[in-house]
Amino acid sequence: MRQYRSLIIGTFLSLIVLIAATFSFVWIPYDIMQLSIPDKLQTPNWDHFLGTDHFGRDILSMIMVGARTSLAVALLAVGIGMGIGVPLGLAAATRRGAFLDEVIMRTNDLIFAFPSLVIAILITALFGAGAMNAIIAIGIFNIPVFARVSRGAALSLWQKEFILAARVSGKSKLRISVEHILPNLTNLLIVQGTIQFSLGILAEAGLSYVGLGAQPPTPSWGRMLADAQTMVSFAPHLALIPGSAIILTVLGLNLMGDGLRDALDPKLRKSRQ
Amino acid sequence: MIKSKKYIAATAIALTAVASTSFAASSDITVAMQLEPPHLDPTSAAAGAIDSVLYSNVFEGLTRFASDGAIIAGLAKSWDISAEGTEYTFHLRAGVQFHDGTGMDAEDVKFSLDRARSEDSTNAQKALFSGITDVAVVDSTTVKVTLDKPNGSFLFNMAWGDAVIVAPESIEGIKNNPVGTGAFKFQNWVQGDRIELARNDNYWGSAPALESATFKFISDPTAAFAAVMAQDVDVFTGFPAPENLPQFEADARFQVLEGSTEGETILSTNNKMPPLDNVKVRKAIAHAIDRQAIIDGAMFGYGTPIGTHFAPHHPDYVDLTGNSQHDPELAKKLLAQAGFPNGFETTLKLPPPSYARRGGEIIASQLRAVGIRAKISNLEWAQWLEQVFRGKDYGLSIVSHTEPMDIGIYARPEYYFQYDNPEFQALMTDLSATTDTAMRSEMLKKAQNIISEDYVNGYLFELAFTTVADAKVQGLWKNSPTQATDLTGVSWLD
Amino acid sequence: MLQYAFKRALSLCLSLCLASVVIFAVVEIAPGDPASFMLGINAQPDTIAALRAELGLDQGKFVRYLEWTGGMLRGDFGTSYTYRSSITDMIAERMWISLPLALYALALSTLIAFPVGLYAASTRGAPGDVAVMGVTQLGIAIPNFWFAMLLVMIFAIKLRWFSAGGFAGWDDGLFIGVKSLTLPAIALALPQASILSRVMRSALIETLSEDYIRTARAKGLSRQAVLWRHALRNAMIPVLTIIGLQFSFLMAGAIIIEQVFFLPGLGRLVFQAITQRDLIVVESVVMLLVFAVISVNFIIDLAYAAVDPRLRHGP
Amino acid sequence: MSLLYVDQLNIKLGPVSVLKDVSFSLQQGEILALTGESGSGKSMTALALMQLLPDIAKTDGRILFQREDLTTKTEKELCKIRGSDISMVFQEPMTALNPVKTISAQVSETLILHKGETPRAAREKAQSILHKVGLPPSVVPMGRFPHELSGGQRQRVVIAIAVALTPSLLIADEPTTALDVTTQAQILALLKSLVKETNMAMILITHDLAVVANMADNIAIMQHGKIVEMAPTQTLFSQMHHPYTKSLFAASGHTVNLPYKAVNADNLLKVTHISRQYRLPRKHPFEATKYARAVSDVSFSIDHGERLGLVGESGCGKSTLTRAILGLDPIEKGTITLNGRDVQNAKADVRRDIQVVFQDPYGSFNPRHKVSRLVCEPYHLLPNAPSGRVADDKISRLLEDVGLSSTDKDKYIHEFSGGQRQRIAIARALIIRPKLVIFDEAVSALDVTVRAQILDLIAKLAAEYGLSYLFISHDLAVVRSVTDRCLVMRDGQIVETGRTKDILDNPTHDYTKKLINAAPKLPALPKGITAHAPS
Repeated sequence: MRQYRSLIIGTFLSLIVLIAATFSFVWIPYDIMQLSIPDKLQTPNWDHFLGTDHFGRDILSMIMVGARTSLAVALLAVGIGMGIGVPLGLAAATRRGAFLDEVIMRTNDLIFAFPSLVIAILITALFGAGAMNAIIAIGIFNIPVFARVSRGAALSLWQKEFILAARVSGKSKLRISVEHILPNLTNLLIVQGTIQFSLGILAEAGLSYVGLGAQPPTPSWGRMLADAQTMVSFAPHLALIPGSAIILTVLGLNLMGDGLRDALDPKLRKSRQ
Repeated sequence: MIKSKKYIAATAIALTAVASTSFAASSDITVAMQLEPPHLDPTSAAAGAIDSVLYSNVFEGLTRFASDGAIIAGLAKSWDISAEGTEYTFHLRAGVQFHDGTGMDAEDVKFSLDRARSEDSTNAQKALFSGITDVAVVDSTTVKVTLDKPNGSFLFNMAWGDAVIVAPESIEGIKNNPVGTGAFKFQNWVQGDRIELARNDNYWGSAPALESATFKFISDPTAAFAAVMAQDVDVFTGFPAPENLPQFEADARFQVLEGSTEGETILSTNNKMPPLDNVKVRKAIAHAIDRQAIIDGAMFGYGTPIGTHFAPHHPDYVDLTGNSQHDPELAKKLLAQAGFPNGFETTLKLPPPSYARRGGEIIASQLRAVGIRAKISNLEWAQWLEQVFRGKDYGLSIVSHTEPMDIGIYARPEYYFQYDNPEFQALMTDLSATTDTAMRSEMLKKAQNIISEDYVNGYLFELAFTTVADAKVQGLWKNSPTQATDLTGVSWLD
Repeated sequence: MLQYAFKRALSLCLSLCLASVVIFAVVEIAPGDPASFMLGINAQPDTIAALRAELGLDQGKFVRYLEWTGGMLRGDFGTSYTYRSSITDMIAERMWISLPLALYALALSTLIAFPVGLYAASTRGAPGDVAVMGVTQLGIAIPNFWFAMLLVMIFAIKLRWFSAGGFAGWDDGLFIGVKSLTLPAIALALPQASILSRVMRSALIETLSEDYIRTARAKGLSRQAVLWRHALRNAMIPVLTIIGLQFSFLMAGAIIIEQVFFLPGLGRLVFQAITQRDLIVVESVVMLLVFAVISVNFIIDLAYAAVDPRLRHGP
Repeated sequence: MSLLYVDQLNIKLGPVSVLKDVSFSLQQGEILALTGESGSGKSMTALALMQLLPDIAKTDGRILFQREDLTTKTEKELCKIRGSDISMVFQEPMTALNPVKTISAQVSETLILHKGETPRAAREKAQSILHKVGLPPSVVPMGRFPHELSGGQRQRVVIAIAVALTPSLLIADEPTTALDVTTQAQILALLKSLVKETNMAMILITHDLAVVANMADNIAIMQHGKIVEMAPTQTLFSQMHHPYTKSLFAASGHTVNLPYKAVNADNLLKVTHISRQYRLPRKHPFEATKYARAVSDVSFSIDHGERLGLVGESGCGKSTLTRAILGLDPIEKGTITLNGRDVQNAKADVRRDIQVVFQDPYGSFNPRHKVSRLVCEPYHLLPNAPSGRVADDKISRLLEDVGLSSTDKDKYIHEFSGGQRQRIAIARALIIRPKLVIFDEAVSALDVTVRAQILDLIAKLAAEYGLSYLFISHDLAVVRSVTDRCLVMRDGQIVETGRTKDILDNPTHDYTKKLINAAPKLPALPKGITAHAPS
């Protein structure tokens, strides 16, 4: 039980966020599209469990819907990274040291060399702020991560004898990649995916904070923080609540990722016995 | 031991923090503002930040704005206007020197005006000079300016920051080393941080009380709040976060000045884009909007409601807010009459200032209540200029028109709200040819009525100009007839 | 060693060339015109055209690319569109903030992470380790800009120990300069320190399971001595990698922190330039940052070789 | 009083009992061999003596070293004993040395640590110790890093570290398992001479009974954490009692029942003048590229029904050759034909006639697939591969043929032991009835008893299926037992070829002779130990 402590706490936290996000489709305490200026800046009370913001919107409702935004942006960004990065990594691994490998890996290095946050800001600032561009900007920087991770793991798998056996069975490299390499990468990809997912949430918060994430009226935790910024001195709950939401989500995902890595990695599992 | 060392270090830090602020008093001042000038040439950029630092401090024009908005003598101590109103003869002050020691004379005036109106001029307000047909040097202190037709606002135009007098000797380096005739000399610019000015001991006018001044640029509202609270700065002009003002008001260390500006904040409407080309639709929008909620929500109560495009503090202002009372039911009815019982969809493109961003959210919510779905997109200024202002690719926008007396823009059908009303255009033509004050007043009132009743734009509020200052600073401009931070009359109270 | 360095240097140059093309391409296809931005809403079309000509924006893209890269080779980044001053000077001035800030934060992060990582690794599984690792998990999860907000609230506004932001400059002495960078450096360093301690810990733990650690223990070295004399240096490779990544992150990623503390650093410069469509500044600063990242990686690669003799001859 | 007395030692790792009532004693100058199969608790005993057990281990019993109980010593006291009074040599010389420190530093460290020598004095002593273990500075400069040394040289460094302070007890845990036979012989000789010279006691842990026979004074046989039998070497060999000891010895000397089969010269596989080289990294960028030859002008053939052996030490080019024959890697010169058709870039119809069994039973299978899918992977090569019931039946029958149950086909690979996995690997190789099977060190990773079973299986299948195969191994005894003819390979070339029996009994080439002499031999088996594998 003790060894799964991270996994349990992490999954629990992540589930809370996921449930809050999903539940927000069905019901939220107050309509967040309806501004109510006279009710603004209430501290947490019985009507509004987490208080209201500067437009009189219910913060609990905002947090719930904001979770949706955060999760969606981060998830899609991870999707882009995996969807493009993994095939590239697998392809590079099949041609180790060859031209294709060089091109893919050098491009990776190049993307890594760009200051990610600056480029994300550049992309969203140049092509318009919004959730979609934020997803693309974050997603682009996920590509080399997944490419590198999957190439590294695939390379060591290609040395395994079961891959040789498959080659002796006349299977093409593509087929081996799909049939043998990919399934053996799932653990790794799940773990890396979780990590990138939490980084994505932080990145989305950062972009939204500088106003380049999801656009109003769609609530987003980062923008809630930005909106709250000037009011912290007299309404600290405006910043504390979305900040805590971000921290708990990222913490939950990280713990879950660590827990998954420990639980899925047979090497670590063995050493624990 | 370790603990006590830590304590000493902390105390040392605290002490220096206190020391550095208490030194600041007496003869120098640190003024903070949100935007940093891109460069220091007021005659070739639109950035108001340039004027905020340099206007009347470093650069002066023939005429100038007083703190109440009146036009008073500047480098020209007096002027004569010919009977037809097309010839202006300016009598310059004698013995005025630029900061580099060269004299300011009629040649400099001619150079400045000709440069601004020339073919390759990069003056952002070139229209101010468009009526000038000739600038002639009569003698070293006399300049004669000829206009193609009478222009009632010519003296007003010459007071703008874009019309300040510069010298050909120093024009080359003006963008980084501005040389003017004002009471302060430019000292140093640490880009991204501050500009330092020092008193000009050869100033022609009365010497300012301050020996030196530092302008600091703090774009982030939180940082602005922190800087003022920590007394890192003495004055913050145009404080960006109205929500923090009550805290300063409650604090005896500070004074808050709420002044008026020339900034009419409007819901800019694309008058050519269906269904916004329908006056009923525009009227419906006007009634859907609750101005007070916007002022409370976006500006935390700072701002004066307006019902037309005119500054409320102006003597000719007419209160037309009654034309667009908050009445969602009426708005819905009007929409139905216009053929949109279920509302319609449009865009709401917002530039960066918080009045626009916050106001936009509130307006979108208010419009949604009557069925109009306004899709918000937040733009940077560059994008806003590209898409909205030049591209006219927008339905609605929110922007504050800070140029003084700019009702004339409604006479320009190519202007971004694309309002094309020949009656109004004729009125404006007449106005510029009229110099009689009473008649001008009548005409201005009529103009205000026309645009209000045509619901050209949604008229929201006049931007308040809020300055937070150390309680001991006196002589600051309360109002802001133009973007300027005139320090000539500022001093510390002992 | 020499061959290794040469190879890395070659790929460094290639990467820089490619990077310059990518940066130029991305920035140039961006909508928005610097001239219109500068002249504002009352400007007339001919005025804008005149300014475009003055800025050299009317030339072909290819010519401008060549001018830009050629200038950079001579150490001249060109002239800013909006500020109309030498970009080289602007960068140099801001470098005096960004570089010390990055180094300061990196030093803090390393100084915190090394002992913490060592402690956690040496007490693996014990309550101390669990507690320290829990705190680092939290450290990673905290958005640094939010942490910065808290720091300002507490140390600048409430306690007034530090100024809320801005940079006093180095002219008034080292202490004043360092002081004004302290809060930003802490805000930047703590999450980085959390990451680094975790990497440090896991690298050490992994190294501690190696065979040669057993050999060393069999020699009679105590656990602590093994950790210091044998594990530490071998664990440096992943730690160096992270330090390298962190340095580049701190140079450029400080952008939001510089915003919060209104430090006139490189990050703020590029952010401002993006919003003002001062494209050439954007291009130059991004290029410089890429150069910094690639060079740091180059140095890190050489450091690997210094740490690990196996890499000195390898491919 | 003996130097070491282990008394009723019990060790538990969590719930698992790894050592049960282990007792033995050791005198000065004595060599005790601890032997047994993997998991028998040999290494755990060694670690217990060093008191370097994992933290979760619970120890019960006494370990009296020079009359003091090591289990009650503090960590600090133990640190003083380790390396100075008791030393240890580990199995894997490739990883037992710190890669970032010079060998001189690693040997000196012991001296500095225990004797408080100055670094300089320690360095000088280290040099003489390295010289003593056969690494004179003229051959191996002291400033070398471990990666610049060969496996044998590294093991000498490890030994140098261990004997630097002439300990009373040296524990050598499989010191030669990772080394080639010729190197093994040298290292064993070195250890023996060191024992003799310094009169220290040594515990030699090994799975290889042949090594034990030539080295040890006493032998302890371990199984499942217990010492099942212990006796002086000669006594044990002449009169072993415990059935496990017997089965172990039987398996070690096991020969399979595979009568020699003469074949007509009807080539199945023909390898003609093939060469393959690898590019070496350049020392500086403008140097001409240098190549290392992995395989150089090799020719041989395998006839239908022939069982060919290939013997050679690591790095001789065996694996390059295998990969070339399997068509996995290109060759630069020469041709490889199967039934007259080229295997390079071959289509499925050629490839289906060659299958392979690899060395590592753990890496040979995709852990995510079930046995049924693993076994029928080569069906990919057939145009009309059987499917559904037909395939199921075939798999079941084949699994039974290789000694598994047909119900095993729905299991995942982790549910099997190493030996069972090798059986599955053989089933996979045979499912499409290839004409040639390559056994690439197929039994090298297995314990002796399991190895004996697999060799029997290969012999049985060879008879039943009429297999032709290429059997690659570094173990001469194994090659002798399952092949008709064999090749000896060295540095990419074939140095000797002929009938297996002839070559092994009357080698002509010097290298072959050296190889045969270096291989440790089991003494003649006592009566009652049959040469058949235990079931």
